[in-house]
Amino acid sequence: MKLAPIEMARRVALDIPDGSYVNLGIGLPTLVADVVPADREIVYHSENGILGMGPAPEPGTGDPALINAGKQPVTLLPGGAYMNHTDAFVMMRGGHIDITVLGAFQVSERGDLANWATDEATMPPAVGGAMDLAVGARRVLVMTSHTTKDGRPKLLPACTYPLTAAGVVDRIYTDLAVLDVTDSGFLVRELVPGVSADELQDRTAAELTFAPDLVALTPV
Amino acid sequence: MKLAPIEMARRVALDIPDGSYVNLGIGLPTLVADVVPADREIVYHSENGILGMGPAPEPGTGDPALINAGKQPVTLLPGGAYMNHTDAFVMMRGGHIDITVLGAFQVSERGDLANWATDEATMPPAVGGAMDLAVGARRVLVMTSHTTKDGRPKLLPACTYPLTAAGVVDRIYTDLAVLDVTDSGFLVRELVPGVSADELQDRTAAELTFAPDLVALTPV
Amino acid sequence: MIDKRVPTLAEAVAGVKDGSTVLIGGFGNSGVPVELVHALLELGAGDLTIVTNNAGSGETDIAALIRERRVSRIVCSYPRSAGSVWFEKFWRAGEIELELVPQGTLSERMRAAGAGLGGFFTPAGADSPLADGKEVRVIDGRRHVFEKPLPADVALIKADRADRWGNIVYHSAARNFGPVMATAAALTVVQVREFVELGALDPEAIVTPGIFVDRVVEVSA
Amino acid sequence: MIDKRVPTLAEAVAGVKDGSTVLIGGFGNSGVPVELVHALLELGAGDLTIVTNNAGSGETDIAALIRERRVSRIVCSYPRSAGSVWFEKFWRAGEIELELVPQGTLSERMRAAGAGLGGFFTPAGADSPLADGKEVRVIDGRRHVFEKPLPADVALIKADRADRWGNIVYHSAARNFGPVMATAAALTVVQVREFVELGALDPEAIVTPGIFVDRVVEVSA
Repeated sequence: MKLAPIEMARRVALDIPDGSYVNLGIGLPTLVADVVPADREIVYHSENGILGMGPAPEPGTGDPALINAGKQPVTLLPGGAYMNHTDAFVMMRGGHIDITVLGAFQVSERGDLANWATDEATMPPAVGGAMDLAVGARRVLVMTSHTTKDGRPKLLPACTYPLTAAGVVDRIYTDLAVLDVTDSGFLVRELVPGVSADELQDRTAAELTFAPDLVALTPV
Repeated sequence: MKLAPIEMARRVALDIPDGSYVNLGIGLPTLVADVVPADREIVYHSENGILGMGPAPEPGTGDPALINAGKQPVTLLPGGAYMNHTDAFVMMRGGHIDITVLGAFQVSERGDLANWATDEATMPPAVGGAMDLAVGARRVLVMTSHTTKDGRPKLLPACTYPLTAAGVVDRIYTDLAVLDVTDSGFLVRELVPGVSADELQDRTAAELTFAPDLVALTPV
Repeated sequence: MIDKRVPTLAEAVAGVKDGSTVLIGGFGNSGVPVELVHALLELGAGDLTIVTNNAGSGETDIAALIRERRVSRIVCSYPRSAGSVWFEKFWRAGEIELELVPQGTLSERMRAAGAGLGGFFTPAGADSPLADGKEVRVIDGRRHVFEKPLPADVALIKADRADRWGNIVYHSAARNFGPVMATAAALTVVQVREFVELGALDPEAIVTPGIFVDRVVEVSA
Repeated sequence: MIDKRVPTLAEAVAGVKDGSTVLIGGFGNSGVPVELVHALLELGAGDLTIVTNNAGSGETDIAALIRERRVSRIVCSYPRSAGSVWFEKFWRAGEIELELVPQGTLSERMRAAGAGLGGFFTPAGADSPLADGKEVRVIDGRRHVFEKPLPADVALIKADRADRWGNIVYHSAARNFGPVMATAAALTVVQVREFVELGALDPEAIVTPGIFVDRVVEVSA
């Protein structure tokens, strides 16, 4: 048993406090905005110059110029603002974003993040705003499947892919567990029911510690 | 015979082409705005975040917050814009101001400018935006009396006061002459009638060259 | 729900500690957050480092902070003015430390702090004694001096209108240092003439987005 | 009199030379100055260095410039997209050089050029291979990489309205790289939906003041 993407998103959403300024990375993390509890007022930031981003417009409506970092149509909430790219990155790199949720190829037990390049050389490299976000957000959450599609571990003693940034990841939400990056490596906080500690360790290249108050990661 | 301040300002104004972006330093240079030929459209910049500054308002009218770098009340012309201090200095330091007219304590024959500090230590030092303007404006014009009040030369082989910036001055307008800073030092272009070349040299510490096509600097 | 509005000036400056670095907006008398500075005076915090363009004039706001011996250090570009009597008196007596910074560098150092940069090279001041003791590097044939970010504990700013998210617009040349100071402080406090409803400010024209603002307080003119 | 309005797209891009560095605004399909890029294509200038966030998509604008072999080098943060076929083809063939720059650094390097700075230290990328060959310095315990200004010969920008002084306002998220690119180029050209009278734009809300703009051209939607 493992969590579906929307279940992972719901778990991440629980950790986003009311009033947070949040940047969601492209892909899986964008699901989070759809499932944040309705009583929380969250200000979403997009690197292309939007603060206070709202959901996708009704089909056939909306402003074609108003897209998010993943180039999908979005809206602006009351209280939202537009800014130029440079100022959008002042917010990111300058420590003004409370939380970013990012995808990952690999995360090391020291919190190193690799999420922009693999070791294949057939596609041109692309980086976007990932490095600025990773170094600048106050809290870096990673949302990823626990292993790659072909079952290789993504949580490692050290990343083998080129780094996005070193020592920046605070917490990881996988389809199997929630893990904190601590001074002594990965600390498992929550674990999906039906997966044993040994099974999780088997799917993880780095050595895991399990919290004394380990909680069941039950889909909500 | 020497030029009055308003006559100096009229001479400087002739060298400000239609369509220029101009920053006038505090003091004597501010006179220039009053005497630019009426058929020229000049955009005046002020370091505190004004582009398209207009003349002082009628007494008793005007916006108390709308002041120039010298803290005097001004107005905004149609087409003018407000910006924050950082962006105002992007314009100055970034080479976007076509012409600045500055006062000077001393100018060297290499175009070094000293206009912010003397060697007296009884008053606290103050620098303002002079250094950013001096390094950043495309053309730096100096407007100053030829000598100090007590008759000491201001145009020197080398400045003795702390520099504002080295090698930046293009042209100097004094109450006696107009001089260009060239690779071989001061070149006198225009000279007030009634002052001989020898007399001008006497009042100048650096060695002067006189242009073959020297022109009479007649008050207008 | 996000609501950065506070009802009183005292609450606006609550928690500012002795030894803080405080950015104070304004250029001459334009855009100075006079009421916030008076609230800071009332609060009693001392041993402050004040970062501001001018060193106060007359008997109010920054001059009053200096007179009441709350300021141990001032970082500014132009401390001298017609009425900067208190600053000059304490400066001559060696009781206040002055760090003189070219105005563009002052603003850019705060921007670097707000933008998460480690510093920058500028040609401004590189030929002057203000570069003494600093790293100087010739870049593209021109001398540049390395300048460090200037972060702060608190920023006190005057603006025109704010909504409950802390979005801010300013009034004419009173804008000056407000936007950059808002980015550079851990606690940014803005006094405004008027609160407006969320959504009332044009999203194309918001100058300081609420992300940079912690508290807003209304001060009637 | 100042009048930066030009009547045709051809006049808007006139004089752009072979070998130029050209900044092109836009993020994805938002804010791309499509008509100006097509005018540049028509003009025929080649051996261009293009600085832009994405490397074009489909068959129009930047993709067309690449397809027609006008681009020898591209500086961008995210060249890969669903339709970046022409870029990928030339990149694989080694016929186009790619300089990959983190997006915030790309924007900041243009700002440094426009702001007259000699460069800056940023933590972004300092732990990555993108810092290889660059100066790395530990500042306040964190690795930073030194990045240089990125000035250009020309900037092509899309905006919403302009007056004859070249004052510019943008439309929603199409603003993106426009304001910073306008500051960094020797020749800044802006296509707008509409010309307005001088004085019609709110001075509190002008995003790119005319001082950064050389030519404006109207392109009806």
